[in-house]
Amino acid sequence: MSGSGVPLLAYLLVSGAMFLIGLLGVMIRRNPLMVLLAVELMLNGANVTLVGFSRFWDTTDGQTFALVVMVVAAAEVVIGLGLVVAVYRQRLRLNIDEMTRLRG
Amino acid sequence: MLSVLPWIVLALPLVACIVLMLWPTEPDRRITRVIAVGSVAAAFALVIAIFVDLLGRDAEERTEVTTLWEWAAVGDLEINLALQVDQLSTFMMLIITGVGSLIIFYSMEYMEEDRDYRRYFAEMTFFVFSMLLLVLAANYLFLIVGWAFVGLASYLLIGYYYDRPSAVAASKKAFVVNVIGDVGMVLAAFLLIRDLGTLEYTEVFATAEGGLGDGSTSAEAVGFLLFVGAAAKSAQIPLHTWLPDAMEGPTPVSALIHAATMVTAGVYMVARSNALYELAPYAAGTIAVVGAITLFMAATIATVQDDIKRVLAWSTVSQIGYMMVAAGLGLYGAAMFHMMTHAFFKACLFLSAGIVIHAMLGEQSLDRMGNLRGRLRAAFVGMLVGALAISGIPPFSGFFSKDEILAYALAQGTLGVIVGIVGILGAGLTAFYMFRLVFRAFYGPDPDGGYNPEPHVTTWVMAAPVLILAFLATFAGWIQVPQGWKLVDDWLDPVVGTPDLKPSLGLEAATSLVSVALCVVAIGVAWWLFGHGSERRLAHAKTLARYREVLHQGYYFDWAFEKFLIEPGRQVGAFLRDFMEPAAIQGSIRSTVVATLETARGLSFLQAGLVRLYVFTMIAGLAIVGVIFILVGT
Amino acid sequence: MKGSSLTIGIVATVATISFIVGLTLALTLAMGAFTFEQLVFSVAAAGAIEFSILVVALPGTFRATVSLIGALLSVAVLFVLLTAPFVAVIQVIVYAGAIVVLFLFVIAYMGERPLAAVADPLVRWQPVAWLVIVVLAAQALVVLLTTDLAVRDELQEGGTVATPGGENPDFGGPEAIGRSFIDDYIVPFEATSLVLLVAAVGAVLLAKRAVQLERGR
Amino acid sequence: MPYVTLMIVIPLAAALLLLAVPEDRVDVAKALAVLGALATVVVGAVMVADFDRSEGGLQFVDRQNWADQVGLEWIVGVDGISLWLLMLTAGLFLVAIASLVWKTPNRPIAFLALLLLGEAGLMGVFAAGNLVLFYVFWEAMLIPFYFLIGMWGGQRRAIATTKFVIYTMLGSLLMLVAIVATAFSAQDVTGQFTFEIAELKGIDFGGTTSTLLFLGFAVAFVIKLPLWPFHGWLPDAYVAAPIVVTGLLAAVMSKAGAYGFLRIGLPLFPEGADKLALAIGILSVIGIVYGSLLAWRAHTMRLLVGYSSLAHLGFILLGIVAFDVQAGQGAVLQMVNHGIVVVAAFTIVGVIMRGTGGDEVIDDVGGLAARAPRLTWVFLVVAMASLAIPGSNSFVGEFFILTGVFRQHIVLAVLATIGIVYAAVYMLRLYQTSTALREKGVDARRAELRTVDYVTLAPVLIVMFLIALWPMSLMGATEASVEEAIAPAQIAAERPADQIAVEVEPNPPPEAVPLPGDEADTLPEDGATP
Repeated sequence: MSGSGVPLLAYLLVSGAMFLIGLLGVMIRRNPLMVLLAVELMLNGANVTLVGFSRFWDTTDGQTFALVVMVVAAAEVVIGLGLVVAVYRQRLRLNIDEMTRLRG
Repeated sequence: MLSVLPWIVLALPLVACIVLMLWPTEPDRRITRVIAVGSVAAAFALVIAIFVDLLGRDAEERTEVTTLWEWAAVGDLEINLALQVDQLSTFMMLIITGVGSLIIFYSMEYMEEDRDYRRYFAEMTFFVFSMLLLVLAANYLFLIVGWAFVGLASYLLIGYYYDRPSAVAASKKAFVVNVIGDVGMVLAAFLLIRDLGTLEYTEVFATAEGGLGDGSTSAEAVGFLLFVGAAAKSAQIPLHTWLPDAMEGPTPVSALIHAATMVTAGVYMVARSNALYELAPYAAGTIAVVGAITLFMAATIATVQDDIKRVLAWSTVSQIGYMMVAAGLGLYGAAMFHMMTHAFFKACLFLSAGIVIHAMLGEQSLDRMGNLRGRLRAAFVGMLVGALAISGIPPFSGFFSKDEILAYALAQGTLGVIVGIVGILGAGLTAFYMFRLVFRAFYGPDPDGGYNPEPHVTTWVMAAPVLILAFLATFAGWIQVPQGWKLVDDWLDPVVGTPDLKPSLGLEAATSLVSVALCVVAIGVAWWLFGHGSERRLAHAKTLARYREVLHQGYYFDWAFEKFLIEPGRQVGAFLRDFMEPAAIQGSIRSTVVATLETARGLSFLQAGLVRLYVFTMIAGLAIVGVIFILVGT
Repeated sequence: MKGSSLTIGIVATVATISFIVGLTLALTLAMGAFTFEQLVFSVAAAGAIEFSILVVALPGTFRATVSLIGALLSVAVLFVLLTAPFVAVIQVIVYAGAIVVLFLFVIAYMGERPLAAVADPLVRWQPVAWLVIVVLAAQALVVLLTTDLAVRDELQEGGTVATPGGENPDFGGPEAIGRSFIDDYIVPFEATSLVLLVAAVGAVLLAKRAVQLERGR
Repeated sequence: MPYVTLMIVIPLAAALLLLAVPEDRVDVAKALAVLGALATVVVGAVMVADFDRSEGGLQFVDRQNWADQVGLEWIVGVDGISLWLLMLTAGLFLVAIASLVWKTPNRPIAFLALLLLGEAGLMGVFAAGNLVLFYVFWEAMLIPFYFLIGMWGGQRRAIATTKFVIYTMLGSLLMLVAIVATAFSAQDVTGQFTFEIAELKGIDFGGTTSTLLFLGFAVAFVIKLPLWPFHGWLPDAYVAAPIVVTGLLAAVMSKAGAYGFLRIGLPLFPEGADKLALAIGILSVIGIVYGSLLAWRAHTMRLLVGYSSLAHLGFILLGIVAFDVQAGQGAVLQMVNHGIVVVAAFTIVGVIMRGTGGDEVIDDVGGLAARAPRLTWVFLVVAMASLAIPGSNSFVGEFFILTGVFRQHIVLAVLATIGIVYAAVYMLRLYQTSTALREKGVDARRAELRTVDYVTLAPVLIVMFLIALWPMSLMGATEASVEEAIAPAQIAAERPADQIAVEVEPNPPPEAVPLPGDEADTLPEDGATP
């Protein structure tokens, strides 16, 4: 971190905070859309760690993987939202706790 | 040449059996006959060739072991698929193939009416093969194999009429008793392997004295265990009960297997193992005692039998008792000699009985017979010669062989004297029951109600073997004459040795006189009782009813086995099946399974499909694991 | 509903400002000097955490989504500070652009509708969730604070490792990332393409099925 | 040549290919399945020809990196013991699959695919040279059998599968624990973390650890075998399964348990094996008598054969725990013998059931001899082989087993011979009741052997005769491996030196680098301190 500036620890703390906030959201929110949003937060938290360590070890590997994570996140969102829409059209009631059967 | 011939002798009946069995349909009867009789007769011819070859050699060079391949070698134990030709096995082969070809020849007509012609001959040739394997084997393992195979053949042929419940039961009994015998032999083999590390005859006999020790426990145990096998096969008490039942088979089968050859295998085996029994005096003594008990008890039982074949069966048991007495006392030459003459006269008797049965369409009861001597000439001649021979009336063969046993036995010390006296008494009983049979079947008036239909006379196919055997039963005894020449003993001497104690001329003469006198008296009594119809017989039968019942039940051996061995086993099995298995075994597994399933059911609320609950539990688990790591790590 | 959002907003703003000030001070003290970078970091970090809380705490999906944009942009700033300009750009384009727009589309399609009025079957577990989060946070703190991350910094001060932008001016740039993908991570790269393909096909199928179901009614 | 890998992969690949066959092309599926099974046998035959009979260790070892950071490698190989078990598996599955060509079950493609999967799993068990690999295949082979019983089984199949799977799973979970514990315990001794069986040999774990680890494995093995009194799953599973599957369960799957003892139990944990040998031997003898009695009184043919298996497997295990070369050799031979004989027996039962229309109660059937003479002949041969009449292939195995047991535990050997007598009783009961007397309860003409039955029976009978006539053909290849497998246990049991054929090398070797913990003892003090 070139001597001055911000230590890695600070980034990790931010990352951890985001991850845990997202985790909390996943656990206590009942709207599937909100759950998806919370998952995005968790992924971002993880990305901060990846990029932080990438900087720290002076290699682009972490950044590379952050990109992979983003791609996966995009895919996840597409499918997740697709499911949400499908459920919405069928039941018109959005509550993740209602979605307990694999076959609707 | 001697390395190949025995293999061919062995292979001939086996090939015949395989060909007959694999023949796609029931072959033409002529083909069956040619294959079956031809193979055994050819084997007989080759055995004669072997015999001649051996005669041309010195006595010490008559043993030849040929190995086909190494059958198994495990650790330091090596077992070869090998045959041993020597005087003893050649002697046995001559009887097996000789008598065997006669009886199979006889069967051609006897079985003519039967549906399963091919099966009968296939099983007969299989028997001949097995018996040859038994006597030719060069080690105890293949002895046991042959032993079991003859048991199997015997099982198949006893149960030949598979639609008769009694035949099925009899065959099963014979097989199971034989398996008990096999187990005894196998255990003996284990002992030999443990202490000597080999099963080959030559090595066993050479190392037995050093490896087992003279009179040691091991040697005695080997002797006893081998005798278990011998007793089962040769129908010695208490393993004798299967043999009378074995008469359910066709009569030629009874003649060949349950009279002439297989049942004497026990005698052969004891003679073969003479080197072991020399080390085991108690085991040998036991054989003599068991033989004596058997010969006496079987003779008494034979006196009350009403089935013509069962009389002969019990007489077989009794006669093998004589051989066992001889073998137990170390008189192997005498035992084998008696075995030979017995093979002739007993086969003759059975085949004669077969003619009677065949003529009367399967009737076997003496009550339905009488005054047959004019109607069935050949049978009468055969039966009479056989009866005279078995009773030991000179100059018939049985006289020479039986008296040799008795005279030598009396010269063998206290035990010998006791069993010898029993043997003389038995000889009297033998004459009595045999002539009872002859008189009841061939003399007296026609049976009640007459014959319907009249017994038909058989052709030469059945008569010829009977007459040949009758000839042999008459004259075969002359090859071994007391105080004269002893061809059998001399021939077998290098293998089995000769007894050290020989009876004096006076003892031999006295024994002969006493036993012959006893026999004549017995024949007289039989004539008085049975020679003139049934009144006198039935009157005496009533007064002796209680004793007769004991004898009819065969001294209750069957009853005791059923009551104390088989039934408890059945009960235990049923108990295990109905209680132990469902309650204990199934119960334990059921509780295991139920506990697992219940646990799963209890935890199944976690699988309610609530995604957030999954997240909860997963993250909680993560947290717990994390805490543990931190705590452990610090 | 509106009142609670306003309250949350005011509290959040106050908290953010105090957080920025506190963080900057702390960093200055820790590093022994004040740099502009620290200030930017403080702002971005505060934004990231603040918007994250808003995402989870705001009741309406639309507001939450907008908050997510804030969080994503804050993270993008952090990426820039970490010399990952390319990742930052992608973060803005893909995340803040595409993904969030997708969310907004869905929300617009369905309309802001209140949660179905059913009882929470897991209400008993709520405290557990909080407890778990606290435990995990504690763990993270323990681990981070007991690990000596300064080792690496010292190495750099000793000059043993070239500072980024010195020998490797392209660090974090498109070319470096591209090389990394092509040279070292070709399999993951291809795998992601496959994942995307599957996602695309899956989305189409889901949509088709949903349309069919709707017609069936 | 990677024979062994091929023998695992070919059935697996065939099974996967089968899934691609469309439902209505059953003929293609059958051809594919038979080809797959046949190819496996051919590879096996080439392997047998190429096998070095004097070598005791693993041959044709195929070693591929899997996840070596945690000590996992794909190591498969074959020694004298597994050689014949692999061939047995390949041969019997070929026979079973070939018989299905004529006797098509419902949903044939899935059935065939599952059979091939099961074959691959069993092959893997017999070939695995690594404990984890062994465990993976051990569990994997359970899955296809679970479906085969559960989907194609008869009455009470749900209960049967539940019992079967849960009970065997219980054992294998203990084995999993034992596997991990073994690796860690071994690391304490040698400093190496490995699951490779060859690397774990000769380690002195110490008495208690060795016993516990052995016990962990043994529970899994005896349940799979099964040994009395762990056979609770057997009657249900044997009765509920389709008869082809029952045959394979009895013939091949049970061998996995016995094989485990020879491959893992005895060589790795000799001290534990020695401590528990007598107990296992006694249980085996109880199993022999118990199985025989139950077979005698069993109601149905399948149960009779099943319980007779229990008795025969008792002999095999007895031979293994005797720690004697002859007994061990006999046990290995008997594994093969029992496999082929029991398949033949179940085939015959299946043929009779065809004549009865599914009824298999022993006392209901009779009189096959008159109108089904060929069946009667073959039945006789199989019955004789099953009761181990001297001269049959089973006799060879039992003879050597008992020879060895007799030398070591004379009482057990004598008691075990009771089983021989009872075998005659119960097999004759089955044979005579069904063949003799008047024809009843069965259409003998339908039961008479046909081409399809010869497909199954002919190869099996040929092998039976071959073994009976020339057992050395098999035993010659197993001797060195058996000696190697039992030598550690023999040493632990303090057997006389002339019985032990192979020396066991200590592990770690004495010249190995000392462990970090040992350094203080071995290094001079002045040299160690800076």
